[in-house]
This record gives sequence, structure tokens and C-alpha cells, in this order.
Amino acid sequence: MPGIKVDKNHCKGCETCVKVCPQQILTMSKDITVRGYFYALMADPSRCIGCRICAISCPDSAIDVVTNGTVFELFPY
Amino acid sequence: MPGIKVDKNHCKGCETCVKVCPQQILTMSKDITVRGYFYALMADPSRCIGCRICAISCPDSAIDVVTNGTVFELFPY
Amino acid sequence: MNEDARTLFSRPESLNEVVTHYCPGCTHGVIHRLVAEVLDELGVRENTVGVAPVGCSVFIYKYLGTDFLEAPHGRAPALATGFKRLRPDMMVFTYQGDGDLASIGMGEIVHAANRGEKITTIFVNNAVYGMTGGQMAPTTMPGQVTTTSPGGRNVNDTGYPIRVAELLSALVTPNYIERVAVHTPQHIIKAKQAIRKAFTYQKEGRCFSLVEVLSTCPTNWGKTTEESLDWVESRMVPYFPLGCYKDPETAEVPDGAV
Amino acid sequence: MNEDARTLFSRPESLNEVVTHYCPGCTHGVIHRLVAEVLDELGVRENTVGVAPVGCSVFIYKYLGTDFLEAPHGRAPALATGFKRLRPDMMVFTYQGDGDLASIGMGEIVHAANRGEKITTIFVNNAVYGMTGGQMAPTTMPGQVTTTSPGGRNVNDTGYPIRVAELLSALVTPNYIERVAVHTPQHIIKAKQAIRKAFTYQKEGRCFSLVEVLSTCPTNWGKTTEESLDWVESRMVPYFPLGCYKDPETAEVPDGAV
Amino acid sequence: MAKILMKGNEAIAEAAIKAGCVNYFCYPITPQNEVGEYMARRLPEVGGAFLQGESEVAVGNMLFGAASTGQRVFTTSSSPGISLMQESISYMAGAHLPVVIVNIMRGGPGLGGILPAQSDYFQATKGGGHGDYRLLVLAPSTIQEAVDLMMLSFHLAEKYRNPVMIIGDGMIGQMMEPVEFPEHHEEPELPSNDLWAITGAKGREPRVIKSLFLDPKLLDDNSWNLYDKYARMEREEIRFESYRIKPKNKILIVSYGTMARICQTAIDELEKDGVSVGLFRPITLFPFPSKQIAKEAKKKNIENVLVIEMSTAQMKEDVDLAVLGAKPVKFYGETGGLVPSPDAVKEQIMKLIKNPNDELKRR
Amino acid sequence: MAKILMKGNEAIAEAAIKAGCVNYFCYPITPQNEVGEYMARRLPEVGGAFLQGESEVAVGNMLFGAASTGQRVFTTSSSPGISLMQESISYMAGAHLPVVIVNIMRGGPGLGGILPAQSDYFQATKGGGHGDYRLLVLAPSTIQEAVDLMMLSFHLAEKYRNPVMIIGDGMIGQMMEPVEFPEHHEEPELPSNDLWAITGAKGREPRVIKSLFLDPKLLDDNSWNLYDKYARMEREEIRFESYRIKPKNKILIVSYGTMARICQTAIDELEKDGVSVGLFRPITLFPFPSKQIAKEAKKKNIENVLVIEMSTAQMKEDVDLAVLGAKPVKFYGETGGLVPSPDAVKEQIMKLIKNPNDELKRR
Amino acid sequence: MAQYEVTLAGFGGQGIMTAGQLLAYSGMAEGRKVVWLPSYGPEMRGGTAYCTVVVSPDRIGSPIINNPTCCCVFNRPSFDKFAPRVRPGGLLLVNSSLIDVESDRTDITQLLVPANDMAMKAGNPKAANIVILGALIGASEVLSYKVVEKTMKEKLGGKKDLLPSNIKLLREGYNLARKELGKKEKV
Amino acid sequence: MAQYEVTLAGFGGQGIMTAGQLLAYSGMAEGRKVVWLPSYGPEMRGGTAYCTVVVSPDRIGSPIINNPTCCCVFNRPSFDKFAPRVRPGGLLLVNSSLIDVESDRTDITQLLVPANDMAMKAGNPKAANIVILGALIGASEVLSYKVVEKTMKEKLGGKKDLLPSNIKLLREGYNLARKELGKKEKV
Ligand SMILES: Cc1ncc(C[n+]2csc(CCOP(=O)(O)OP(=O)(O)O)c2C)c(N)n1
Ligand SMILES: Cc1ncc(C[n+]2csc(CCOP(=O)(O)OP(=O)(O)O)c2C)c(N)n1
Ligand code: SF4
Ligand code: SF4
Ligand code: SF4
Ligand code: SF4
Ligand code: SF4
Ligand code: SF4
Ligand SMILES: [Mg+2]
Ligand SMILES: [Mg+2]
Repeated sequence: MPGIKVDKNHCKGCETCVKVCPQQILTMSKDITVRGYFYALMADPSRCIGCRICAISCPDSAIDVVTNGTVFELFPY
Repeated sequence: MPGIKVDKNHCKGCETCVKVCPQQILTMSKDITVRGYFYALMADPSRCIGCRICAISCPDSAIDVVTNGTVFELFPY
Repeated sequence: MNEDARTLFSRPESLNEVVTHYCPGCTHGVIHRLVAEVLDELGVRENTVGVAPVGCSVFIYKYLGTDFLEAPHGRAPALATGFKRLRPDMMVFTYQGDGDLASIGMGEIVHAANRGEKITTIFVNNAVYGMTGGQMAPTTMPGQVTTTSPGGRNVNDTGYPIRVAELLSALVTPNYIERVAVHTPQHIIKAKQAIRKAFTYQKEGRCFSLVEVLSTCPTNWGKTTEESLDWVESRMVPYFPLGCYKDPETAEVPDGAV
Repeated sequence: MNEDARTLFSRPESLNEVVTHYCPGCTHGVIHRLVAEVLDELGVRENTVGVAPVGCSVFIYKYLGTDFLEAPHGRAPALATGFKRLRPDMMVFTYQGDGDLASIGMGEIVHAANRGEKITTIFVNNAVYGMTGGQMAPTTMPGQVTTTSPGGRNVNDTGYPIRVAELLSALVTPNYIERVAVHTPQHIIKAKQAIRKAFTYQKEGRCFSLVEVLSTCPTNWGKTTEESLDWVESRMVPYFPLGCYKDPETAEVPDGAV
Repeated sequence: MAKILMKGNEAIAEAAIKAGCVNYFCYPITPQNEVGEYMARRLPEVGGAFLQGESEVAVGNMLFGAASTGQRVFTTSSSPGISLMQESISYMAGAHLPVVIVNIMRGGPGLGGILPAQSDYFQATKGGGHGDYRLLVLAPSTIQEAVDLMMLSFHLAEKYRNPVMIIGDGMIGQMMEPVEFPEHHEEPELPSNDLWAITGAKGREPRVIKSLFLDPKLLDDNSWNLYDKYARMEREEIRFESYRIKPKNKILIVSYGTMARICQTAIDELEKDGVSVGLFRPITLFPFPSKQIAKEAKKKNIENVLVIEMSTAQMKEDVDLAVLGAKPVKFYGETGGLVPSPDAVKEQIMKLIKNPNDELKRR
Repeated sequence: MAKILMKGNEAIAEAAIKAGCVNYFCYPITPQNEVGEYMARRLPEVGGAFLQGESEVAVGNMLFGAASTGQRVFTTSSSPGISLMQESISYMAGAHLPVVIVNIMRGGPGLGGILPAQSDYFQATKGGGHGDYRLLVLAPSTIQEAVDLMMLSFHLAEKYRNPVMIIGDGMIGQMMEPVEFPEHHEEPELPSNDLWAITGAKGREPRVIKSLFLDPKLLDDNSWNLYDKYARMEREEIRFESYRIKPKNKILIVSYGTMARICQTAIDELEKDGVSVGLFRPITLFPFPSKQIAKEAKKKNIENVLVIEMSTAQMKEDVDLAVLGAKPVKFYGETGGLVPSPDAVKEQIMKLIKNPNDELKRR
Repeated sequence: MAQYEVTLAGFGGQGIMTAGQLLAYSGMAEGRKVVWLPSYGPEMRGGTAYCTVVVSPDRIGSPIINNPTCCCVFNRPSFDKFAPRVRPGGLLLVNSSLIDVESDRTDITQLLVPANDMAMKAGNPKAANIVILGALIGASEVLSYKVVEKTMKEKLGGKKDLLPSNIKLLREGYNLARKELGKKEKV
Repeated sequence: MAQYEVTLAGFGGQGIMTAGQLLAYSGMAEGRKVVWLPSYGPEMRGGTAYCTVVVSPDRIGSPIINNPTCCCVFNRPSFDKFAPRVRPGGLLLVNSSLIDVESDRTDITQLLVPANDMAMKAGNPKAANIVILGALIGASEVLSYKVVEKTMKEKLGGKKDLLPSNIKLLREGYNLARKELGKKEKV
């Protein structure tokens, strides 16, 4: 199953990933990081398709996309 | 009759006027000016048509074109 | 379909594990990553020197894993020229903002491009002076409010924004010049292709290459991330049309240039 | 036909009765006279300030009867800008060589043009650094031998000559930009028309105006006057096509420039 | 007028306007951006010329053109930007043009840092550009003084037809302090600028403003005329402040700008502990108050002159030149943002009092 | 090698090549154009990099980039061009880069004139750019010496990792004199430039060459490290020449460059008339031979120190700083192309001998 | 009252600079000499922002204060940086909403103020700075509460709708400090 | 021989610089110290060009010579400028082809050389400078004729076809000077 890992050290809470996720499954945390930012979370991890769009768009390279199972054929990047 | 006056003080003997005169009536002097240049002369004053082409082309504004009689309608300049 | 357990996306190797000083949502970060990915893909990190500008990206040397020079404001193309002329075997790129490149550094970029220096310039156009706190840049949009155009940029007083890609493409020397943007995933993908092409041309010793990247500055635009990304699309892209302006493959040399 | 006794041609009033320091055959002198004639015809000599460059024409202030500023090399457009912003009622023009304007002064001319400063620039392109003894200029022709391109300008090493009129015309700000030449009487007449148009636009407060004039440098080209005039026609004109590149009457402002 | 709390950069901007200067050209650079931002708002209100140029090279030359009109004009910048103006400054000095240039210094060399420093002392006082010229250099230590000197600077520039430079560290630009602007600004009368300015050759011979003198005799004359101006400045424009200079002081501190204020705190605190030290604060850095410092230094009671600067001992050279060996001149300083604290200053003073013959650790 | 007659500018160019520097960036300016023209011919032959940049601002920064490779590189220019390089020079000094810059000075300020002058002394020695840095400055008085110092300069630049500047007036550039180049050029060994140069991060951590230190502690360290380098230069690099310094001299002339040669002629001629005068000629202008001058000046027999320069008394400040009031320091000079003749120098010396307490007419 | 120095420190966006300026304006209004000095250093972006205010009866010498009489720390990095710097005998104000530690210094007075929580509760989430300002006045008595309130009315007049809430929070901060430190008069 | 200083002056293009350099090369060839210094001043274009050569047995101090031992003037403006500057007892060589006046100084030796006429006659119109150089050697004896001729052969070797004519003109100049000044040996 695909999913993302958000690095709380890098995430600055810009919400770009939330905006671009085609599945609209990302949301922001309620608590803040040591740097004072809300960070991105998967609200509904089960719906992630591993498309990498969030990661490609993240200005802080805070997102890793991982999978331990099936994903669709990915666009070349 | 039209004709030109070459100011020996300004003329540097570049020969541009000689080249451009449509009547081909200009030539260079045999003697030099105080600045060390041969200067332009009318070889055949009678054939000057007062067209001003020599004066317009002279880099040193050394040429006045004058007339005391008939000239052709001049191109606007 | 594909069944392996694996990482589908992670930070490129050439991007250091360092938290940047960029503001939240600032797309300088995206552009850094694209450069890092291309360096990785071409396998040139260890044979590359970057030239950092003065601007928000002055610290790029902390973020990318190549050697770096830190240039005076606007002069990165001159440093790059000096370096490359002595080390034509190395890859040299500059990373410059719009204040840096299009204002104080106009002379240097025009001449580096015109000489066809075999370097690559990543030109980050965010329509404002970011680092110094939001002054008007040569690329500031008509009517855009900045700290030094508090009534909005008045084109009768300060002219129209400079379109760098078009301007440099007016030079005869055959170069590679393309304008891209990074405000949507689709644009990011295209931007990366352009950056790769730019570095590839350099690697082949072909020509000077410049990629102009439309970028955001949420902080000085006074906008949220989302508003900023939208503003790139609605205001900047129409005036700064995306696309390839010049390619050595197709460039023509005019009459008289025997 | 016309029967009056009269002077058909003489030095314009704005051209001082001083022998210039120019070499024999150098067309700087022609261009000076054209400017003087236009100043006379527009009746603006007493309300005009010229900005002299560093270059062979550094002494233009001795030859024209207007007030003058003597600028650092390449910076005439900046001086002109400073002056004109404080005295929009006066006429301000710069007179610059190709080393001055297209090399060291590239930043200043691009930005003055882009801001649409209401000034006029007479740009004398003689494809070489005249005053300093014949070094390569950004406008030096491919293959042209100069003291710093002893093997002829190598476009692979130093790029192609910069075509200033085309380059500045790539800016969006609506300006007047024309290229003329002075190597034949016919061209001189057209050059004068362009110069008059440039000053007229300024007088009307319309726009920035620049006239690029192809000029000779017999001394540093190592040619006679006649060969030099011919060389303008045979080598320069094909690469530097004459004509109007931009006119505010017809200039279009692109999409997105609201 | 009532006192208002103002940031140094904004106070400088407003002071210029109050002094009748409504023309300003700039290029952004920290820590002086607020001047330009303030001017961008204010100058359209007062009908002046505001322009952000494309570079400091261009701005220096825009000043050149603007000053040639005979109107007042100024710019502000910071260290690297000032370096880029050196050619134009040399030209303007050579052409006898009155302009005012403010340098809110940052640490250097190079890109350095943006914190307070006084490392451009030599550049300002010896002439960073080429040729035989100098600037009249003023150094405020408070925002009020920045305002006062700013207002004075235009008059001085015109009196001598010479560029005037005001140098302050980043604190001068960034601090807020209460300031007061005079109700009416009056200046001693001077010959009209119309006597030399470029106004169009109507009813007079054409004029040229230039620094080109190919005849060596004329160039030599111009250089020595400049030199004479500087000698006149030395007679008429020396400004300084003496603080707690008393017959019992053994140490004479020489310090300028904000650094001098820090010294004042140290001196005040030492005074409470019964240690008395005097401070000489040059306000004009060129012309330098050499005679005045020499006079103080030569007093019998003084054992040591102590120069304290935020640079690697630049003004110290001028103090050495003033004192000419009459007393030992010691140095203490930190540079590039490491502003010496009052405690650090006190420590150095106490060391010197204990061991008057020792050199100080230079920082 | 046999002596050949060479123009100074060309000899300088050839000297650089002989010293292993085959990289040169320039922008044309009189009176040093022959260097670039020579290099344009020679460097393609020896396989080096020649480039005429678009401006001195660009050239200064091309040097910056080029020097970062660890290879030798230099430029030549003249006064206004050097002013335009001030920002990049400050950056290179801050980043500890070895480059060589030759200034064939013309008269200033501004566009000035192109005849010989020594008016850029302050700019060269005090640092015309911003921040706490200095250049190592060398001043040849003959073409042969220009060759020798040129060849030395690259080594010095690398030894200290600091820009070195050679200043000469227009005569140094334009004169022809016989010169000899060494058969083999040898230099003391130094740590390899590869230890700091930019060569690609292969098998090592990425390197950055920079002058940005936002942490004030690091910036302060950098400035004082520079200061320490300069102190080391003062210990190890002082160069000067003494000429006819004898116990019976009453006057010690201090003069440098071509001006010193002219003084030598005057001194020789006076010697024939039975008047004996000594000359101290600094060759390093920074570090300045202060101790050495002080030693000579303090000798009992010396009544006056006489500084002779083609500027409005710039080096005189350094002589004052050296002598520190031990003896009166007088000045004579002309500037901007009015080169003082041997006769004029003799006249001044005779005046001073007759009336040791008078000030000289300064020109 | 002798010279009083305050350093306020936190994230950019927490209103540190504004709080400092309100203090400086208030000092001026009470006829004191004042200096406000912002940090504009490397921390400018994405790090700690701070400013220092000096309020004094006499001419102020050094605008640089290494060991202020009082530090107000709004977040953890500021706490780490500035808590050790408070002058012995001085005051440390800790925004306990975001800082979950306390200083172990015994030579200073330490006051924990849940400023973000209080502001949030008042429906004015950005006004933690006002709470701290109130607490600072309450604890230090460097200036009178009245003059600070008056200054706030004048200077934050622009945001009229928030003014009542700001005044309330200023007062709450003040009173909290009074209470914690066992001082009598409240407002 | 003591230090000898020569200034050569004329229009640009009259070969002034070349003549001066030939003199300097010859001096070097004879083992003397030499300096050649061109004028590169305001006169550069369209005015007077001149250079100064110093030939000396010893180290040469000043390269600037205000009053040279000898002036060779090629045109009228140079005559006006330099004739008054010749050191008393010195030598003035006047190109009488282009200069129709003479100096009224009685404290110097004056020699009129119709250099352009002689060059024209030899069909080598640009070689007036060589005539003057020959005359200078003949009149001053600063260097031997031989060494100058040898230098000329080496340095002007490029223009091989003109060499015989140049040598002839050098000799003619030399002999003319010898004759006019009543000196014996000719070449
Ligand atoms: C010579 C000089 N002038 C000005 C500055 C100040 N400065 C620093 S960054 C900058 C502009 C940055 O704008 P831009 O290049 O657009 O980059 P951004 O921050 O927007 O990415 C300026 C003017 C400087 N450091 N040096
Ligand atoms: C800062 C500076 N750099 C260089 C020079 C030297 N310089 C004088 S004129 C000139 C170039 C002139 O060429 P151009 O502008 O083409 O004018 P032209 O003489 O050909 O008319 C140069 C480089 C200078 N005076 N100042
Ligand atoms: S895009 Fe990146 S930085 Fe922004 S919220 Fe998402 S993970 Fe965080
Ligand atoms: S990988 Fe795709 S689906 Fe999964 S969170 Fe990211 S954008 Fe959404
Ligand atoms: S006016 Fe015309 S015809 Fe007469 S000389 Fe001149 S060019 Fe020839
Ligand atoms: S064009 Fe003018 S300068 Fe040239 S030869 Fe004719 S008159 Fe003389
Ligand atoms: S100021 Fe603008 S450009 Fe700079 S980091 Fe912030 S958002 Fe990015
Ligand atoms: S050098 Fe060239 S441009 Fe200059 S005056 Fe002579 S011919 Fe004209
Ligand atoms: Mg930007
Ligand atoms: Mg030219």
C-alpha cells in the first residue's frame, strides 16, 4: 500500500501538498513543530495512490512516498 | 552659379567629398594645411550643381555650398 | 502495475539533509530540488561548481552538495565565466534571482549569454526582491504593490516588467533559453525537463543555457501559499509566456555573420 | 528652379566653430553635425543638455553648443536619467560609442530603455573601441581583426556581435528605436530623419528614443576613408539591418500587462 | 515640534525632506532599506523624484546627473553598495558636485554580514575611489544626531561643492529613538547653485560639468583646488564631542558613532565606581579633529589614549597621526557585528588602568 | 637571457607568463592597453585563457571565479577601472583568494587625465573597498623591477592567499627599457592550492569560497585573521631601497616608483655640486616600511624628511605615521601628469637646505 | 526608576516587535528616554526574532544590551537562548503555552504566562504578545498600566474591532503577574 | 659620452616613434643604458606626437626630460613647442621641408634638414624620419653610425624592399649634418 512520510523537521506547514493531492487526503496537524509550524498529515491513509504529486510539489522536500504493494504505473519523473 | 568653399582649417583631407560628388569635380590639393593634410578643391568649378552632397558627407563640416544664381530644386535636407 | 516494496520518492542525494531558511511555501525549495535531481541523474555532482547569488538563495551552498562560489550581487555569470574558462571540463551553473540577474546583473548576464559561455543559469523570477524585504524588481508586475512601489508598479514611471527569456533570445549567439514555472505539479515536471536539457547542453559543451523559472514569494507578496501559486498562473504566466525561446538545434544565424 | 543668391549649406549654429580631434574620414563628425542640425531645427539648443561618453566622442562638449555632462564610461544613461527626472522640462540626450553603450554600459542602457526614460540616445556603432586604440567591441564583426582579437573575432569564443537595436526592441516598454548609417549621402539623409524623430518624441514627452548609427573608424580598421565607407555597406549593413525596430505609434503591449 | 519615536532609517529620510531635499535615488540593501521604502511613500506626496535604480553603479551616476541640475539629491546604501559607487563618487568629487551619500555600514569585507560595524572608515575618509579627492564625512551616534547631521549635510555639500558622506552602523539605521525635527529649517546663505548648475545654455555660454582635464596643468590645478577645499573644511567644519574629560582622567578614549555611546555607558558606570575616564568623540571623521585630540592627549594627566572601534583599528591611524607619539595609543575593538558591550569596554579600561604599559588584547 | 628593449606594459605581460600565469582578464583602458593586446597574441600560443570582459566590474568578478580554480590569474587596469573593481576586490580579500591586479595609474579624480600620476595610493594601500581588508601593494620604479615584482607577486598572492596589487604610473606602462627575464623561474614551495581550490566535490566534502559570515563571531574571526596576515606581511615582506643615505645627509627624501628615479637624478646632480641628500624608496607600499623609515629619520644628522609624490600628499600620511613627529616631514609634489622634473626637485631640496624650518610650497 | 532593559523574543509573527514598540512608545509618553532595537541578523527568516527596549530616566548610552533586566520568551528556542542572559535579580517571563520547561536559575524571578492559551480563549489568537506585555508591566512596574493601555489604544487603533479584546488581555496579563508575584493593586 | 637626451616631435604618421626606438635599440646595442618614452597625452590624436630617448653610460634616473640635449622637430607645431626647450649648448634639428622658420636662439646649434624633400626624391616619401635620424647621429655623435645602420637593418627588416633606400637616406642625413657642421668623417 502506498503512503507518505512527512518529515516534521523539514515541513513548514505551507499546505501546498494539501492543495495538490489528487485524492485530497492530506490535512494539517493541530499541534506545531519545534519550529512553530503545523505539519502535513494523511487524513485518510488508505486512499493514497502513491502518485508522488504531493512530494514533487513540496518546497521543503519533506515528503517521502513509499509503498509496500501495488501502485499504478507512474508518470515518468 | 553654385560652388563650394572648403575651410582649410577644418578640412582633414579625408577625400569623402571627392568620392561622393555626383559631378566628380572635386580633387585634393598638392600642398598641405598647417595641420599636415591635403585639402579638397574644385577641379572644375563650372560644373558644380550645388547639390550639397559633398557638404552633407563631409565629416568635418568643412564645406559650405553657396550660389549666386540658378540651382535645381534641392532635395529636402 | 508494480508490486515491489519500495520508495517511490525521496530527497535526491545532491540535496543536503538541511532545513532551509526559506519561508513556508516558497518555491525556491522546489527549484533547488529539481537542480539536485538533475545533478544526480547526470551524475555530475562531484564535477560541478555552483555560483550562489545574493538574494534569498544566497545560502544555496548549504543546500546542494556541490562545490560553490558565493558571488557579489548580480555578478554570478562573471564568476562562472572566469571559472569555466579555466576549467572547461567542469560543470558550472549560476542560480540567480530577478533582482540579482535582471537588475544589477543585467550587463553580466547579457554578455555571458552573448559570448555563449558554456554555463547554465537557473533564473528564479519571483517578481520581487525577496531577501531585502519586498522591493520592486525589474520583473514586478504592472500595478503590483511592493515596498518601493507602494501605489503599485506604474508602467509610465518605471516601464514594463523585463522579460528576460525574450530579451536574451534576441541575441544572435545560439543558446538554449526556456521559461518554465513551478506552481503546479505539471509545471514542475516540465521545469525539470528544461533544467535537465540545460545541463545536458552544457555537458556536451554546446552552448550557454538559461532556464527562467517563475517562482513564488508568499512573504513579500503578502499572500498565502495557495494564493501565491494561483497568482503565478493568473498574473505572471500571461505576461511571461512559458516555453522554449531558443534552442541551438534550431537557432539561425543571420545574414552577414560570415 | 530658384534664382536667389544664397548659402545652400553651411555649418549648423549648434555646431561650434572648432576643429575636432577626430581622425580624417571618421564619421563621428557627420553624426555630430546631424545632431546639431536637429537641435537647430527644433530650436532646443538652449534647453538641452548632452551627456558625453568616454570614447572618441568624449570631447563632444567642445563641438556642440549645448550644456553638457561628462559621464563615466558607459553610464551616460544613468546620468541622463538622474538629470531628466529632476528636469523633465529639459531635453536630455546621450551620445555613446559601442564600447561605452554595448559593453560596460549594457546594464544602464537596458534599464533606461526599459523604464522608458524620456531621453534620446545617439548610439555610434563603429564595431571597435576607437579611443583606446582598436580593441574588440561587442559589435566587432565575426572575423574582424582588432588588437585584442588578433586572429579575427572568433564567434565560438566570444559570440556574435550584439545587435543593440534588436536587443532593446525586445523590451516591452514602447520606445522609438531605429538603426541608420552615414556611409553615403542617402543614408545620412535618412539618419537625420531618424535623429529628428527621436528628439521630437522626447520633446513631446512620449518615450525613450535611440538611434543606432553605423559609423566608421578608418584608423582602427586600418582602412582608407573610402574602404571604410564601403566596409560599412558590405560587412556591417547585412548584419546590422537598417530600419525602424520600434515606434511608440505602433508598439503593442502584450497580454497580461494590465 | 513634538518628539516622535522613529526608526533611524526613516528619521534620516524625513530629515532630508525637511532640509529641502526631495530627490532620492537608491538600490535596496540591508540594513538601510527603510529609507527607500519611506521615500517611495513620501516623495510623491511632496512632489519630489523617487527612483530605485538598477544598481548602485547606476545610482551613483544618477546622483551625478541629478546633482548637475543644482537641486538637492541624496542616496543611501550599505558597504558593498558604496564600493560600487566609488567610480562615480570620484567623478562627482572631481566635478565639484554637492551630493549626500549615507552609508549604513555592515560588516565586511565582501558580503560579510549585516550586523553593525564600522569597517568602512578608510573607504569613507581616505577616498575609496581613485585620485586626489576626499569626502566630508560625518558620523552620528544617536538618531537625533543623524537627523541633525543629515539636515546639515546638504548645506555643507553645497558650501564646498563636494560630496558629503554620513556613516552609521546598522544600529543607527535600525534603532528607534525619539527625535525632534525643527519647526523651520534655516541655513546660512550661499551663492546660488545657478552659478554652476546645468540649466540650458540660454543667454549664456554653454556649461560643462566634467572631471576630464587632459591638460596636466588644469588637472593639477583641479587636484590642488580640491586640496584647498579640504584645508578649508579643516578650519571651518571640525565637529566633535567631549564627554567627562577631566583633569584627573588617565585615559582618553577616542571613539565615534554608536560605539562612542557604548563607551559612554561604560564610562558612566566606571564613574560610579570612582574611576574617571574621558571620551573624545569625533563627529567629523574627515576633516578629522586631529588638533583637538592632540591637545587633549598631550595633557599631563593622560597616560594612554584608547581607541575603540568596530573595525580592525582603522580610525586608530588617524588618532596616531593626531597624537604623533606624544602618548601611547592603544586599541580595542571587535568587528562585523560583535559589538563590544559596555562591560567589555570597562574591562579593557580597567586593564589599562592597572597596567598602563601593556598592550591590550586587540579584541 | 639577453636583455631586450621592451615597453613596460608588454614586459609586465611577459613577466606574468614567465611566472606561470597564463590566465588574464581585462578591459581596455589607457595607459595599459598594451598588456591586453600582448596577451591576446601570446596566450593562445601558450595555451592560456585570454578574455576581454564587458567591464571592469565583470573583470574583477571573472578574476574571482578564475582564482577559485587554484590557477594563477591576473588583470591590469587604470584608475577608474580599479575603482570599479572595489567590490570584487573586497570580496576576494574576504574570501582569501590569490589574484594579482596591476594599476597603471592616471591622474584623477574622475576621468582626470591619462598622464602619469600616483594618486591612487590611498585606494591601493588603505583598501578602496568596504570592510577590514588590505592588499599587498608593490611599486616598481623601472621596467626591470616591474618584471621582477610581477613575477614575485603571484608567489606572494599565494603565500598569503590575498590579492596583490602592483601600482605604477603611466611611465611604467609606456616606457621602453632593456629588461632581462630569468632563464628559470623558481619559487619557494607553498602548500598546494588544491587544499582550498574549487575542483569538484569528488572524494571530499563540498567546498565553498565565500566572504559571507552571518554569524558575527565568524565574521569577526575572519577580519582578525586577515589582520594577522597583514601583520605577518609586515614581518616578512617589507621591501625598500636606500640610495646615497650617508651620515652627512641633512635631508631624507622618501619617494616611490618613477618619482623616486627622478629624485635620484636630482640627488646625483646635487652630489656633483657637493650637496648630499639620501633617498628612501619604499617598494612595498603595504606593508609600509615604517620602522625602516623611522630608523633613518631618527638619525641625528637628519633635519627634515621630504616626501615627494605625484599626488596631493597621500603617502605622506604613512611617512608621518612612521616618523611620528620625531622629525619634521615636508612635502613636495605635483599631480596628474605634471611630473616634477629633477630640476624642480633640486630646487625644493636647496630651499629646504637653506631654510630648514620653512614649509615648502606644496608644488 | 533606574534604567530598565527588556528583551522580547519568539518566532517571527508572534508580535514581538509590536510589543517592544508599544513599550517604547509608552516609555516616551511617560517622559523617559527610550531605545528600541530590533534583531535584524541571521535569524531574520525562519528563526528567532527579538528586540530590545531600554527605558531610562537619563540619556541612554549603549543600545546593545547583553544582560537585560527582563526577558520575555515566546517560544522554546528563545527560552534556550535568552533565559540564561537575564541579569541576576531580573525577571524572566515565559510563554508557558508553547514552552514546557522552566529555568532552574534561582537568582531571577520567573513567571509562567500561558499567553497563547489566554489569547485563544479570548478569541484573539494573535494577541499572546499583549498578554505578555501586560504581565511585564504588572511584574516589573517599569511603567504604569495606564500609559501602556493608552498607548495601545492609540497605536493599535487601526484594528478597532480587536481593541476591546486587546485591552482585556493586557489587563489579564497584568493581573496574572500581580497575583503570581503577590502584589496588591490590580486593574 | 655623458647622458644624451633626444626629443623627436611631429605629426602622427611621420615615424617619430620608430625613429626614437631605433635610437634606443642602437644605444642598447652599444652597451648603453636607454629609456624610450612616448607621449601618450592629449595630443594623441590629430596633434603633435613626440617621444624622448635617453642614452646614458650610467643608470638612468628621470625618464622625463624637460630640456633635452637635442630636439628633432618634424613640423611647425613641434617647432613652436620644442625649439625653446633645447638645453643651452644643445642641438635643434629642423625638418625644413615642412618648417619655413628658424629659431633665433643663439645658444644652441641649429641644423636645417629638408628631410621630406630628400625622402621624396629617393622615392621613399615616408622616410623623412630616417633622414633626421641620420642627421642626428651625424651632428651629435651620440652613437656610431655603424650601430644605427645595423639596428635599422634588423628592426626594419620587415620592409626589405625599402631597406636600401632607407640606408641611403640615413647616410645622406648623416653626411648632410657632417657637412653643414664642418665635420670631417663621412660615411
Ligand atoms: C551590491 C549589493 N547591493 C545590494 C545588496 C542587497 N541585496 C541582497 S539580496 C538583494 C535582492 C534579492 O532579490 P532577488 O535577486 O530577486 O532574489 P530573491 O531574494 O527574490 O530570491 C539585494 C538587493 C547586496 N547584497 N549587494
Ligand atoms: C571605467 C573605464 N574603463 C575604461 C576606460 C577606457 N576607455 C576609454 S574610451 C573606451 C572605449 C571607447 O570605445 P567606444 O565606446 O566604442 O567609442 P569610440 O571610441 O569607438 O567612439 C574605453 C574602454 C575608461 N575611461 N573608463
Ligand atoms: S508541502 Fe511540504 S512543507 Fe508544505 S505542508 Fe506539505 S509537507 Fe509540509
Ligand atoms: S502520493 Fe498522491 S495520493 Fe498519496 S498523499 Fe501524495 S499526492 Fe496524495
Ligand atoms: S555641391 Fe554637389 S556638385 Fe558641387 S561640389 Fe558638392 S557634391 Fe559636387
Ligand atoms: S570631406 Fe571634408 S574633410 Fe574630407 S576632404 Fe572633403 S572637405 Fe576635406
Ligand atoms: S522572502 Fe520570498 S523568496 Fe525569500 S524565502 Fe521568503 S518567500 Fe522565498
Ligand atoms: S580612432 Fe576611430 S572613432 Fe576615433 S576618431 Fe579616429 S577614426 Fe574616429
Ligand atoms: Mg526575486
Ligand atoms: Mg566604438
